[in-house]
Amino acid sequence: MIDKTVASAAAAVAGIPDGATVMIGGFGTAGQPAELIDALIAQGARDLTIVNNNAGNGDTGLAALLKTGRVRRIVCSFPRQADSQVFDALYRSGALELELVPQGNLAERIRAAGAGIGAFYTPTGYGTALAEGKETRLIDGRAYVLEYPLRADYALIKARLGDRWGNLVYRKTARNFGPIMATAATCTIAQVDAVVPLGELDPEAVVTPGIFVQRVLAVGPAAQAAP
Amino acid sequence: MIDKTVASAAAAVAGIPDGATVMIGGFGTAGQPAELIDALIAQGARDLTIVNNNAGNGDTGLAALLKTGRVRRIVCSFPRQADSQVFDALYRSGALELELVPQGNLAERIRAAGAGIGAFYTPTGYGTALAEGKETRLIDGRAYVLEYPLRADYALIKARLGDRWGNLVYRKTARNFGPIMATAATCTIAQVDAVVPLGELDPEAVVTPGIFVQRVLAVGPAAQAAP
Amino acid sequence: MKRLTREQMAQRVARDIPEGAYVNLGIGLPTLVANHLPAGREILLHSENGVLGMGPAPPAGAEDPDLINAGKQPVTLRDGGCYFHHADSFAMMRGGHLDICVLGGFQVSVTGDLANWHTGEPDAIPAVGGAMDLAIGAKQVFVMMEHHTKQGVSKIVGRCSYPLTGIACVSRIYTDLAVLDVTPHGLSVVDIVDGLSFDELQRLSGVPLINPRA
Amino acid sequence: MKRLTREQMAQRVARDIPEGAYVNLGIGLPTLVANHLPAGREILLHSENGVLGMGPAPPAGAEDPDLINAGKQPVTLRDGGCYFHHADSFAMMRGGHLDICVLGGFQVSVTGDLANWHTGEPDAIPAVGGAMDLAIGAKQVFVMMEHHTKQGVSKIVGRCSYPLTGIACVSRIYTDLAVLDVTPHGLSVVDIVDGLSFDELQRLSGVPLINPRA
Repeated sequence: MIDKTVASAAAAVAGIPDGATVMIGGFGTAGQPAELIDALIAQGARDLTIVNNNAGNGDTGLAALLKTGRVRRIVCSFPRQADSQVFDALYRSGALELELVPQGNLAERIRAAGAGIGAFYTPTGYGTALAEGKETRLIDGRAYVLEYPLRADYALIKARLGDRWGNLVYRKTARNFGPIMATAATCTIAQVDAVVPLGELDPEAVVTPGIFVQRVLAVGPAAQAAP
Repeated sequence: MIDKTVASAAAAVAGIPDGATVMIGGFGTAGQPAELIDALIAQGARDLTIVNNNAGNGDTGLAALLKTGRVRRIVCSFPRQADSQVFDALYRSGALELELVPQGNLAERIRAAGAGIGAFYTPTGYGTALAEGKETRLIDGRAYVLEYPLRADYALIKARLGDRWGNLVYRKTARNFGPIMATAATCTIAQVDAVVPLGELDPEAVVTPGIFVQRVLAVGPAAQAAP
Repeated sequence: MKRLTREQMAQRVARDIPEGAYVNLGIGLPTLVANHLPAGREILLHSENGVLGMGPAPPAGAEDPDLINAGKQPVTLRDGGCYFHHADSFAMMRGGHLDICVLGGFQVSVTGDLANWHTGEPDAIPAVGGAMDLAIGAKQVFVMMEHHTKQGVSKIVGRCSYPLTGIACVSRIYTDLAVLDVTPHGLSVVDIVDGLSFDELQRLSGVPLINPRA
Repeated sequence: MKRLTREQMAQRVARDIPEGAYVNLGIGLPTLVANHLPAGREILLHSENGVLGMGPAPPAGAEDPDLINAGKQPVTLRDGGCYFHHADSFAMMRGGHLDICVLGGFQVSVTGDLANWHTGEPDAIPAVGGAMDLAIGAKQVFVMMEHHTKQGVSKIVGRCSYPLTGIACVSRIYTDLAVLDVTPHGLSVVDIVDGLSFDELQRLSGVPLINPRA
């Protein structure tokens, strides 16, 4: 019997090695897998590359992970926020490398990795500093930049419900990067409010088919109400 | 008030000009918008380019459209079937031009058109007759073929339910090409079993957001049970 | 002459958004436009974090941390709205499906180049978000900004000195002094705030303007 | 020596599909494998027309024209299965997420090239479907075919004479005479039908084979 559920947060993040590239879901704190990030902090892996839309808020979740000093490099679209003080200090001190990517290129590069696309031409960023040094091409009179897939060893994501096959449904705008990150990582770990019996999720409404998910951790509905 | 519903099949296909590129949803007959195709036949547009996975089954639907002689060119992945006699005869006589595309490239090219991608590198077809003359590139040691987006003037698709904003949900494997064709056409026309009041479709389970749909035709549930 | 307030600017932009339009309002100043959309018009608001058919802010106490806009403020969903993931959301933006996006701006050039994501100062922490995708993706790009910097320098320029967001992407500029269309011949004045003449506006702007009534 | 029947070939392939595998069974001969998957193993069947977790054919009279497999035959959905659109389905295939696909073949070369979509005859109507996507996308590509054509010619060849489906994409070949692994050194025999020696199999095959037991 296939059973992708794991019993503890520690088991969920077991085996993530030093030097790993880890995608973390969420847009700000919506969809951020707080319990999995805490478990990764406790687990101790270092020299990490993190892919997230932002670079942490306040001093919990992703910000707390950055604060441990175990992140070498972050790939994101919007690091600077009112409460990104942890990132700001690390970046200014030169302790954290930043790859800034337009949000749509970030999403499309993650999707391309999951879909087996070798590279793609995007109009976003053409002629700007964020496309400097990149290959460009004129197609049907429009200018494009060549962008490459963004893959990860692990993805930590948050969904609303899951089942033992790893099927997932999300909640409102907390869906954001979860479904595409799940396709782009070798090992996708999802925290969910609850695990439901197989067949309970509507087959027309499953957002992430279980094929993209390797481990499922139930953290209880409390996580959803948390700020 | 936005109301994309139309009162008749004739109104649904009004304005499709001679020479148009028309995507038609469906995989075999599952998801094939039979009523819209019949309306297109009655409407009379000619010199059409049709994009579909197949090239018609039996002598109804897409096959009946081909039989009118108003299709100049078809782009598909799997024309030859046990009951593709209409296509077979037209193709053998030279009356119908065929662009044969691997099914995954067909889907990805349609998606690329809807997503604003200028071109993409795909591993599918490399080294085969279907990539002859196409640009290739080695990326990270793997060989890829450059493929371009596939756009349409119109898309005729079939869904299960729709609302006046054009939101759609589908039924089982009749979903197939509908959602991506809706994104790739300037004007997408959806036939649905029924139009439901706004807000009745679960916002977590809408498959095609209304932004991609211009006209919605209710044809009644009979269409779904039809062979 | 009285400069428009931020709310008046938002009101002016809102007037130009027609029934049935699919619209993305950028973070900051453009967000105010939502408060001024005519009640009689059905207009669908998109937010890049995966929602179409966004409604107004919820009443205090009814905020849902899982339902936010691109500025990470709590919002609501209208009947007929729906959710989707980030790649689908940006496909919607980049594929040319949005009718209008409204963006803030540091500078707009006479040819419609936009600079709005980075001051370029060496110690500034950059953040781009979805600005570059909106700039190249929406059918019409409206930029909404003060006509002048706090130092009184025109933000409408011959050539942007700040790092670009997009090239030749702006359709129309809304400032606290005027509305300007970007045309192949230059910036054409659509309207001017009460009490300001074309010649005065021209003197206050960094580039030659076209007076369509001349 | 007794050649395997088509059902026995399907049984032999089924034996190699482990618990938890995500599998696509190509149209034609490979479809038979579904009938022989061990009852004790949870194996998830994918079909490129947008379904994962496919179940067996429905009883007569319970067919649903909206629930079919890639061969356009009626199927069912297991609890835990789900539907998705064509781009998502092929992303699953092309992105390397399927563990195994089983394809039919006209020819397989000693280096794992596959020809299975077109005879190349001038009057033949071509049809490729998802074969090229499966050939390059699945982690392992199993090809299932008779060892010989009806004319008695080996379908295992030095170089395919039919148009290619994919280059160096085949992992393992299942015929009515043997199972062969494609290795960097050539085709290595995994097992041979009862009553046939390696030397006899070698004589019946178009290319040099490796006997790992030698």
